[in-house]
Amino acid sequence: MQKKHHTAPVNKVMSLKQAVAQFVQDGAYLSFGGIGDRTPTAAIHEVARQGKKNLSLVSDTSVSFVHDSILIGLGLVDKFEIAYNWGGIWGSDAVYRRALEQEIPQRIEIEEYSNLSTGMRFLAASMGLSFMPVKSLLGSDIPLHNTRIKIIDDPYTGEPVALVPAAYPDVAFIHVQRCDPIGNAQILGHIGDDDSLARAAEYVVITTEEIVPTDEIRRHPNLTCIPYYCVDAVVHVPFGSHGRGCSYCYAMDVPYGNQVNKAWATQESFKRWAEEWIYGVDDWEGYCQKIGWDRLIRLARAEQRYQKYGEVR
Amino acid sequence: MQKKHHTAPVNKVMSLKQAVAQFVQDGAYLSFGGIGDRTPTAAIHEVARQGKKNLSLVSDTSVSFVHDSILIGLGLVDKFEIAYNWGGIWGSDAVYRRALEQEIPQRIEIEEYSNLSTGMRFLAASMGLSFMPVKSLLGSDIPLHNTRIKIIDDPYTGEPVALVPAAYPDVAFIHVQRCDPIGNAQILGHIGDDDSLARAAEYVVITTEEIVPTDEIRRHPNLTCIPYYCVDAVVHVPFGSHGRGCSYCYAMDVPYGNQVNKAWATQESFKRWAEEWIYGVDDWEGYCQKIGWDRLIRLARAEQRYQKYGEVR
Amino acid sequence: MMTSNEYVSDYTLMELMAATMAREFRDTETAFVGIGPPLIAAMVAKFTHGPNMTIAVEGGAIGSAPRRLLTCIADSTIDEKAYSCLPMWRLFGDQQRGFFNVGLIGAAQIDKFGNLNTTAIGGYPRAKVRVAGSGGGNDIGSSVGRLLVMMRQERRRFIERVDYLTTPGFLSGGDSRQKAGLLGGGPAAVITDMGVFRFEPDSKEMYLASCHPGLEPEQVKANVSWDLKIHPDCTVTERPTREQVEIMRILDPYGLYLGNGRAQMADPEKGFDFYMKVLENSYDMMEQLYKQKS
Amino acid sequence: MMTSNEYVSDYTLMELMAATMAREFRDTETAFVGIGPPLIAAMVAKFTHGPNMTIAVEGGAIGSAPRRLLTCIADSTIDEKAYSCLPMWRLFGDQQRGFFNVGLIGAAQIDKFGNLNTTAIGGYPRAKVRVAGSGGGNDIGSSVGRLLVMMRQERRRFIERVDYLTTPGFLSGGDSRQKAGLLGGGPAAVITDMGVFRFEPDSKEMYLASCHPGLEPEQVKANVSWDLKIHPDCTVTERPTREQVEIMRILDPYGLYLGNGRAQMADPEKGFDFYMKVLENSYDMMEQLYKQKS
Repeated sequence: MQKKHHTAPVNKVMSLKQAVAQFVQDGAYLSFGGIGDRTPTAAIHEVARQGKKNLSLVSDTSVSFVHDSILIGLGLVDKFEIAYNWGGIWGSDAVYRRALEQEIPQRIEIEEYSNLSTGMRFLAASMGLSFMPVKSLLGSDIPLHNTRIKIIDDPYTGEPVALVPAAYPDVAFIHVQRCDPIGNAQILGHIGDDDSLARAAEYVVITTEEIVPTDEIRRHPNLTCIPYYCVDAVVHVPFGSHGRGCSYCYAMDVPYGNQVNKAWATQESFKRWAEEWIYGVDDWEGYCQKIGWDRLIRLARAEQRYQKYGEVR
Repeated sequence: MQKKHHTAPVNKVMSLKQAVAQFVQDGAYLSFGGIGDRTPTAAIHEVARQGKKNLSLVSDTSVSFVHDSILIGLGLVDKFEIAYNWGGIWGSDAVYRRALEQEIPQRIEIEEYSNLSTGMRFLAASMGLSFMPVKSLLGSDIPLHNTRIKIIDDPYTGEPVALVPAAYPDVAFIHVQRCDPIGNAQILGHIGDDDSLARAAEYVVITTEEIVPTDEIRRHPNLTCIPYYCVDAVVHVPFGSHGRGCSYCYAMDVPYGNQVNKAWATQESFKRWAEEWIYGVDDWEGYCQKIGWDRLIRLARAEQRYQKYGEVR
Repeated sequence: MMTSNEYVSDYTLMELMAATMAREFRDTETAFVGIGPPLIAAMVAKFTHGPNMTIAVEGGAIGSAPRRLLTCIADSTIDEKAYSCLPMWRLFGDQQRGFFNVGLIGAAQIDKFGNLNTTAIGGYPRAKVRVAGSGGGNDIGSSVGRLLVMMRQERRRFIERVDYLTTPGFLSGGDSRQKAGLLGGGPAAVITDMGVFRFEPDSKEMYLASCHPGLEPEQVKANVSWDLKIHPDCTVTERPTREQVEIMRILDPYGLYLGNGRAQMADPEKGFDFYMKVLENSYDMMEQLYKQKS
Repeated sequence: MMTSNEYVSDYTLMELMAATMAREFRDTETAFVGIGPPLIAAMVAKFTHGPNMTIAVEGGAIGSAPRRLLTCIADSTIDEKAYSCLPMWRLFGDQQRGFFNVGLIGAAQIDKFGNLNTTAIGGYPRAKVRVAGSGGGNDIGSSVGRLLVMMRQERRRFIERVDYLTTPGFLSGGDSRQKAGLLGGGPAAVITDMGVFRFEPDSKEMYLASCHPGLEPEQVKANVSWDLKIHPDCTVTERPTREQVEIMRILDPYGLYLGNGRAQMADPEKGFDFYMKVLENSYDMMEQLYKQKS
């Protein structure tokens, strides 16, 4: 499947509010990138703040407290395609459990894959294909409950092989360390599946720690895993992954996650948490203010003491 | 298909003579990486020098005068799987034409693909798969003459899609700008399909402009597109792509290619050329001596005046 | 002090599990491990008998040398001094190709052929208890050379057939795994807080290979819900060495993984300061560890 | 001097071809081009009406700003100041996904539905004349938005049906291309040393759209071996502007692509010095061009 619209090398800088308003429709099929690291939390909060609903989500590894579960708990999600959704070190995700065990706040349809097969779904779409073969999933219960996975006899070897369908999100949000105004985005450290996701989605919103001049991008062309032609919006969002870390920029805020985990224990306290942290602020700047800039700077120092890109410290 | 042998993070530095002797058998299925840039010419000369025969070759884009045609003209090749083999700016490749038009010095079996479908063959093998789908080749004569390409109805869309078989070379030779002693290889600029090829081959020989300490590799982990576990031998071969360029290291030697082109006009003069330039020297150092170090240094200066990695000049 | 191979007796059960697991890794191997106790086990192996072992982590980093405590598979510090950071699909593709000798994961349930459940307990899709889903588990179980499993021993977790087969072990035993088209070698060992389990070469059924010190095979068997086979040579699990325990305490001085350190971090008042202290202190301690061990 | 849009008459045929081709590119487009005259044409477009056009080259570089003469699709200088350097499979995958609006290639033969042969003339696999093979041609023809073709006009090259169909044009015309499952838009224009050809919207048959200055349609038709249709509004090809020609002469001052400069380089005695001079001089000239045009 080919792209329906064409992205030119022009200035794409806008606010997150504008990007979400412009690209996300009710009923959209969304994906939020990152792999723990570089979670586009600011974007997720803004989608929630604008009350976009009846969403379908597709993710590879979603670390709940800063990711897809926020939208699930708010009742904005109808369908969820996923390999892994959990709290990581923060433990059990009560919002997710309520949704799947008790259909609170509503029933969501779930379609499960593994990490590699999800990666293959984005890789297939990144190249305009409709499927990709994979040697995972075989013999497991995953394809029994997900009829979009097809187990076939490999036409070359005769052995069983699984096929997974391409995932073409309507909009992808990807948080990166640096991007120029036309959308050439560079990721340092963990890439996740974002190289493929940026190509798979019809519209791509990059949130970035730093907007750099194009000449800075040109110094390291091999780092630009997302060229401008994939990108529709460039949004400057420092600390846009707060809670999670952003390699070479700031460390995870583990105690924050612990607080959130606690707040999510019941649907009522989850809602209060959302009222306070999402709806109670105007935008991500308001959120940062509320978290405290001093705290954010300490997280940045903790990261940069160990890691500086291009240096061995 | 999984790897049959295991590659550990141990010192793999050896001579090119030793690497070819150890890994290349008569009848082997070989691939030489690069994409014009970073052609592993030194390795090709050494394979010729050791008279390895009945070879099968698989390449994506082979720029003849420094690449596969050398082995074809010497009668060492039985089968050739290829997307493009020609002289580029240097023009018509008389050796290749004689082989295919007149079976001189011998008949070679040819199996043709396009660039993308060859890339998909290596990508499939890099992940242990046996095939990959592609939306090229359809409607063309390529699959009519290559029965390993299968055109099927896409199981997801019902539309026609081509499948191409994975390519698992016995040995791949890849020339890079820098590599550490255990085989972590970094490519600057053009990558070609070498990220996939290094994973697809059973044995991988890296020839490198520079052997750097592992700490230097660790400064830029995102540049290491070939991790040590792909690699069996690390060979220090400065100017190992001479004739072609090596990004950020030295420019192409266009006049050299013109001379070679002229020398290849007849099978007799081709043989004389090989006697002089391949068999007439002991190794690549001997070849460089013969080309002239001053000439090589001028090519390095011409490149580095324009391009220095990490700088915009 | 750090070179002592003598056995100790002042270890916690988690430390025993991690030390036992560490022994499953071999030098020069490439290991694919999850975070938490599995990573601690792999790092203990690297700092003792496996100096040439390489650790790869699902987030995409290979051969890193982090000097700060890792809090998840994609904690930024796992990039630190990495040989390579690959896209995740590429790393998992490398595993499918067979570059990774050994992989280590956990599970909520296991059955007698080593199949794992990390998805749902009691029904699907509407589960009685929902857990995280496959993540990389299914991929690792499908393709890695040897699969290692680390989990808690409870009768309701060790069951005849998992409620949901997330990650293939030996499926229904015998050659069923191979017939399904799976490439990897399947489970090699399961380590719990009670013992070590392995698999019969032909039937592929799990058996008890050793009991942890102080336990009898029958006690372990009581915590397994099928008729567990006990190997005739079932031994007592080797205790941790002083060196192993010391390394673990440097890697996890606040018991975040192997103890109760996470509770301190959750304190709304002092949690953040405590966390900053943990991060900052780990630098010097781990730097020292690298120096001693290289 | 560089801003003049007036037409000139002191141009070579190659310059006319390149200038005509330049007009096929549109501003803000992403173009996938081969080296030599195609690249010159694309760069002329970029320096005139297409400042926001991006050039991607098969070797993997996107949006580079080379200040040294390019000698092939993977000449190292095409990395220079690139936005991105991608693996080749990724770049071609991007094309299959539809990121590239327009692609420009050459061919040894073309037929009346715009199918191209770059593989073999007179038999296969044992050909009378063997050429390079598909390279990226088949991929670009299969998936790019609009395919542009630049080639020499000869009766034996413009034939009813190509000897070997390397790159799909409109196959057998009508909707046959779409039925074959191909994603791209197919050929949009063919530019030769005699004229410009386009394709009928329904039948997809090639027709003559314009003749180069000084030629009559019948003269062009005599160099085509099928019964070529001539558009009722067939015009005279626009001549190059002064600006276009001046840019071309800066890009290729020694006529390496558009003239006979390659012969000088082949001189065994003086060729290398000449080549070094070409490389070194191009720096300043092209730097000037970028400055004037940005």
